[in-house]
Amino acid sequence: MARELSYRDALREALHEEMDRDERVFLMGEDIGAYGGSYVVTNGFLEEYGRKRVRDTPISELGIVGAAVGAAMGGLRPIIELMTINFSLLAIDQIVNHAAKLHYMFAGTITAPVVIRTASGWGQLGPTHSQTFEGWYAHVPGLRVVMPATPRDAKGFLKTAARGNDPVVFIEHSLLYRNRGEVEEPDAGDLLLPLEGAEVRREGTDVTLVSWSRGYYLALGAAEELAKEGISAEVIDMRVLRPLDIDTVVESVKKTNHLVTVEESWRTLGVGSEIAAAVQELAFDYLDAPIARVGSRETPVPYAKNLERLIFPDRDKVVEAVKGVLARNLVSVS
Amino acid sequence: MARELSYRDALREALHEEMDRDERVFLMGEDIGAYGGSYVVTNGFLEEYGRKRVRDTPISELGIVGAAVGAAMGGLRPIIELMTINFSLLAIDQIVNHAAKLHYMFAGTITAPVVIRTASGWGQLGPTHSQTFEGWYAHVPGLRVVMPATPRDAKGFLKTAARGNDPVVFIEHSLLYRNRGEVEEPDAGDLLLPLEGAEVRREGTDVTLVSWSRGYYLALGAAEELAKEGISAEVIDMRVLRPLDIDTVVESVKKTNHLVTVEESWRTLGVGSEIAAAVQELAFDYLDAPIARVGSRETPVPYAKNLERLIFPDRDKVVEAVKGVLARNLVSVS
Amino acid sequence: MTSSGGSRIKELALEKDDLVDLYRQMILIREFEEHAAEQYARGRIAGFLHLYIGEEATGVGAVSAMEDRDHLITHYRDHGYALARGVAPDAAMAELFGKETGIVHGRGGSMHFSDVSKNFWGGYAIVAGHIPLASGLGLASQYQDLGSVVVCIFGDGATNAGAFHEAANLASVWKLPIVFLVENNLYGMGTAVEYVSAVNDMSRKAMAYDMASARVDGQDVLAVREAMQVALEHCRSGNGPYLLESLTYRFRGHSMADPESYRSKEEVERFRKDDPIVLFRNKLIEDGVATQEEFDQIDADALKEIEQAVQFAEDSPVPDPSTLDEFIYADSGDVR
Amino acid sequence: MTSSGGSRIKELALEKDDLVDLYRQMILIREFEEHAAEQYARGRIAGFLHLYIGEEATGVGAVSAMEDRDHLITHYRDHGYALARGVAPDAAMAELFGKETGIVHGRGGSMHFSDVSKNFWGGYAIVAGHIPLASGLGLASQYQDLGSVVVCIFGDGATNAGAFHEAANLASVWKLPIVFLVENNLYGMGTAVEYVSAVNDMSRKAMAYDMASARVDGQDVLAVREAMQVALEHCRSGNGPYLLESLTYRFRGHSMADPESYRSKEEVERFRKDDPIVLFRNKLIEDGVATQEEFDQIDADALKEIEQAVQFAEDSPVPDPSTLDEFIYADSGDVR
Ligand SMILES: Cc1ncc(C[n+]2csc(CCOP(=O)(O)OP(=O)(O)O)c2C)c(N)n1
Ligand SMILES: Cc1ncc(C[n+]2csc(CCOP(=O)(O)OP(=O)(O)O)c2C)c(N)n1
Ligand SMILES: [Mg+2]
Ligand SMILES: [Mg+2]
Repeated sequence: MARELSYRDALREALHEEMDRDERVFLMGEDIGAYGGSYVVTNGFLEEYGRKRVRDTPISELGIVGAAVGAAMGGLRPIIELMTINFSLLAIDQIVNHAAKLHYMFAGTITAPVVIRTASGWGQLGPTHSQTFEGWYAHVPGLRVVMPATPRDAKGFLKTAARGNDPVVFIEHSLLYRNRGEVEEPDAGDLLLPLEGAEVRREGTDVTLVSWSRGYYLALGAAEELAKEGISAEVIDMRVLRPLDIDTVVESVKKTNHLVTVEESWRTLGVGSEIAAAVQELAFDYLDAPIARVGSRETPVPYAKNLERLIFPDRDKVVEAVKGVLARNLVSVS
Repeated sequence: MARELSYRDALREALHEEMDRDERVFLMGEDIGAYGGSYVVTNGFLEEYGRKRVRDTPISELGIVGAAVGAAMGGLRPIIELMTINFSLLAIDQIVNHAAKLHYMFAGTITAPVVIRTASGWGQLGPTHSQTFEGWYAHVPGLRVVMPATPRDAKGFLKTAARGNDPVVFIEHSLLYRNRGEVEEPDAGDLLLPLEGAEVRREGTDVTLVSWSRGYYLALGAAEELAKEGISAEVIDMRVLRPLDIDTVVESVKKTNHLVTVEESWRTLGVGSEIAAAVQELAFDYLDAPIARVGSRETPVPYAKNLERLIFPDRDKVVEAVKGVLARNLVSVS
Repeated sequence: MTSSGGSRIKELALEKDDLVDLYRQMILIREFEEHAAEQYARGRIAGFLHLYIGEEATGVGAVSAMEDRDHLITHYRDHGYALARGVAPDAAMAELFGKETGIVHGRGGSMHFSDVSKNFWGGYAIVAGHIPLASGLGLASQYQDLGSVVVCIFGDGATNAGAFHEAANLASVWKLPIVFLVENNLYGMGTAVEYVSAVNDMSRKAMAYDMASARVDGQDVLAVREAMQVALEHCRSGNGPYLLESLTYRFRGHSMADPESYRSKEEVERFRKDDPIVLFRNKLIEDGVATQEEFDQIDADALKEIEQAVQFAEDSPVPDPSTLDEFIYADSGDVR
Repeated sequence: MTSSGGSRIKELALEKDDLVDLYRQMILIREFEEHAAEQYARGRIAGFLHLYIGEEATGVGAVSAMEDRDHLITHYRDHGYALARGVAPDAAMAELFGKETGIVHGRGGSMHFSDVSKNFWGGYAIVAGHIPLASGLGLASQYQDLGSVVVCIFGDGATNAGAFHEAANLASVWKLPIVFLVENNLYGMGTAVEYVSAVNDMSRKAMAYDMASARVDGQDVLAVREAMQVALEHCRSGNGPYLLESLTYRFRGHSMADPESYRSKEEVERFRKDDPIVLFRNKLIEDGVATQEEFDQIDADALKEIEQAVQFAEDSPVPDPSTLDEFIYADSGDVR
């Protein structure tokens, strides 16, 4: 029933299925057609669906998002691509002041079902091309913000987003495109995953690790590492950052009494800050130690490889944070 | 030595002093000249300093900020005005991907000393004109983010910002311009306040209230209300949101053992989330109750007055939150 | 610039009723705006209020040329367009009062009137932000082969924003059916065009996009209507977008807070002398289309309609606080 | 388009040394880029690497016309400009290797070369993002009455971004001394100009801003130099900004990851036949300015210089991790 697909192919499959299903679905973005997509997600789509439905655009992020929102208002189902989340800043007025507001300010009479695909990621790309801004988008009412870690979520979220009626900021990760994972066969029926809900992907009893997107794998790696030392970590993939499913985290913390958040964005006001703030509020009496947050160092990201490695979280830093949290516990117990 | 000045006049005085002091300081922005400034801060400046130094610009937020950064690179000292923080979204690529990055990515050889004045605020202005995004800016390394509550801070921060070498996001508040407060006489010497450091503005023993900008007055009002009931609240004005002076908050919490944050932005990923996350980390053992966060309701802001009132925090909501925090304490004590 | 003149009335093949209706719409808008200003002063309306007084001929002329299937989208100075497109003064005024009976239930206020049932996609408050939306609406029309044209209104000031340029380029590259109607009222808020735009002639900005364009006297309702018909026909025939610049003037301040320090009283008076409503009435009387008495009656009816709208707004209930979390998402789902 | 021809060499009043130096710069850039590509393949360089191969005549011609006091700012395809402006190949190559000896100490990498001591304000990676910066630099020059001109380089693709339009309008309104040099290499990444720009002629985009403009054959180093002199003179004389479009072509992919599915091998071959470096060398030999042997020597020297640069880069230390928090703020202050 299920087979292994790469994250990229899972996205491609979702796009194919939705485009085949509904003529109103179309793609728009820079270099998605003739070039094949900067991360090769839409390669071959231009040849298959033609210029009408696979639209190479000028370098006009603001214009592209605005046109997508307008097209959505007019009855179409745009799925657009902003090459990287760094460039989404140019379009953020359209995302926040338009897409996120329309339904509200026109009292429900207008909808803007636009799916904005974009990619977070890094790898010696320099200060302006290595950022991730999911925390910004997760701040904004009216948006749905998803950040899938697995091929299955990537496919299932994208298909749901394409059929929903709300604007969705769909954040991929350039370092995940080749990751493989199980995804149901298409003939098993439409894989439509609701755009909400965190998932406990690994059960554990001593500490809860919470992350999303690529950070989830760091957390998972740390959990495996910790297991060798007899520490049992529960790992939660947040999956969706707005609405944020804090209940799943709270439930877990009630069991493990320890929490570490892991993310690739800057710690200050990263999504981890919201999770920590909410969990201390909702599970105060269950916490045996302060919630620790692992994030990237508070600096722009340098090009030099040796420096860049030190900026982002990795498995070891997560392991260290967990040990810090648990050690404190031991100390206060002793 | 000190006299009462309005927040607006304090800003005007700072601009005057800095423009008189340094020919390289100039103003740029939409309607700051002939119109007098949308919040009347720069009224009369065009007549006094002329078109060269008081530059009315096209409606080009991105272009204005970029030009200011470029002018700063070229040796000038631009102080620009973006009418409201809502419009800053159009310029955010220049603020985050350029102003905040230059010094770093060119290894310290280039500086971008630009002061970006803008205003937060609300008052039946509708969904797109009532937002505040200080949390976004406070997320970004390389920026200095100030949000003065008092006329004295407004003046002192602006003067320092005008002489500093870093980009400063200077967030005023449209509902504070008429607020009056003590400010030293100009002949007492230049009022140059460092762009860092929170301030305990009211001492108390039972609970710490943390806020900034207009929220500070809500916190203060709540503290006075609480005093009537015998609850002693310490009130901290954060003043600067990046770098964030968490130590002052931690010190206070070590004394009061209770914390409530107050802000006008959406709670989720508002600055309060960072403060709560950091304080639970740094003062875990001192907290007798979960940190409560008061923020605006998680919806776009409606025009209708009766609805709008319900969206934003007010004194009563802060009082209620404090009581909730303290009540919990009583419960767990009993 | 298209010249105006009563002699063209016949060429336009407009019946008396149509002509009189154009007048009726203009005076209705004028009364609406005057009353809105009054209610603002009385504290019943708050926030931003951008009046269309002085510019009625542009809005009424433009909308009168549109078909029902055509789409209308505009900036925040949107009352005139809403009324011209058929929004009831009651619902419009109630919106200004922040009432549940308002056209968008008190959510949007003055800057966000809309009525999708009339293909009126609303007013928008971020200058130039709606222009890319117009390109998208145009794309939707073209994609679905609907034959409808999008009319997008914005000011001289908006033409300096990047959003306009990105949207115009997209529209031209894809030959989208969109009329970009620029209301050049000489100022963007308090800033005169010549200080902030490299060219005073807005239609010249179309050249960078190989876009057809024209200028029209925006104070002449028939000239606007005619120019708009040409523009719509151009777009409907698949020739791509069209930029129409309407030369107009606002008689009031930019919004209610405007000190008007940037222009002289004399300048305003000069323009007020050529009030587009008075001009049109005089012309219709001169040409024998209708009599002074008929117009007096129309004026009186408009006044009454607007007074009733004010009463309606005043009597209407405010939105129910229990609806505070409505309209955030279109689909159900937990909201944090 | 300005026509090119060896006969103009004399009119340009260039000495043999100057002419040969133009050649030397072009071949130096070519060797630098070829070696960078090689080192990228060997894994010594990573991330984005945008080569200037095929476009050398534009950069070298343009920079050769600039005075020392003039300012240079460009997009990410910046190696050629850095070298033409006098950045040492050692420091440039070391930057690609992410070494402490790199021109910006390994912080910026390929896309962010800069050298303020040479008024080279750097390469920028957000398409069109640096164009408003150029307007600001131009303002600084005008404000301080420095007589310097800003030269701002970007591609055809960037002309579709709002940032370009806002910056161009500002520059024109304020008559700032800026040459906007558009390298029209027919593609923005993998998208051909005609699919995404309403006009193919980039210089036409200047008209919306009442800006002087011209087109030049970007593969002819002398033509570029001459056109640039005209542009600089225009700006320096206080006539406001100038848009110069240089028609060029990149021989390699957009960056190292480019599948080049959007253009044919034949097309690339056709352009490669008119290699600007070969053309110029042949012309100089034909005109008797220098001999084949002299050029062979220059080529050999360039090769050696670049090989040494590679060695230098390889031998250099990586940045000290203890400097990780440097350069975040210019002023001291707590950093969280
Ligand atoms: C992006 C943005 N910047 C600034 C403003 C503030 N503002 C509102 S209307 C306006 C002037 C617009 O002028 P114009 O486009 O000529 O339209 P007009 O009001 O004259 O009809 C300005 C600057 C805004 N709403 N949005
Ligand atoms: C705002 C933004 N959007 C997209 C990109 C990705 N990107 C990098 S270069 C490029 C093409 C630029 O084309 P052009 O301006 O013609 O310059 P060329 O590379 O051809 O010299 C694109 C789309 C980017 N860096 N910045
Ligand atoms: Mg105007
Ligand atoms: Mg190009």
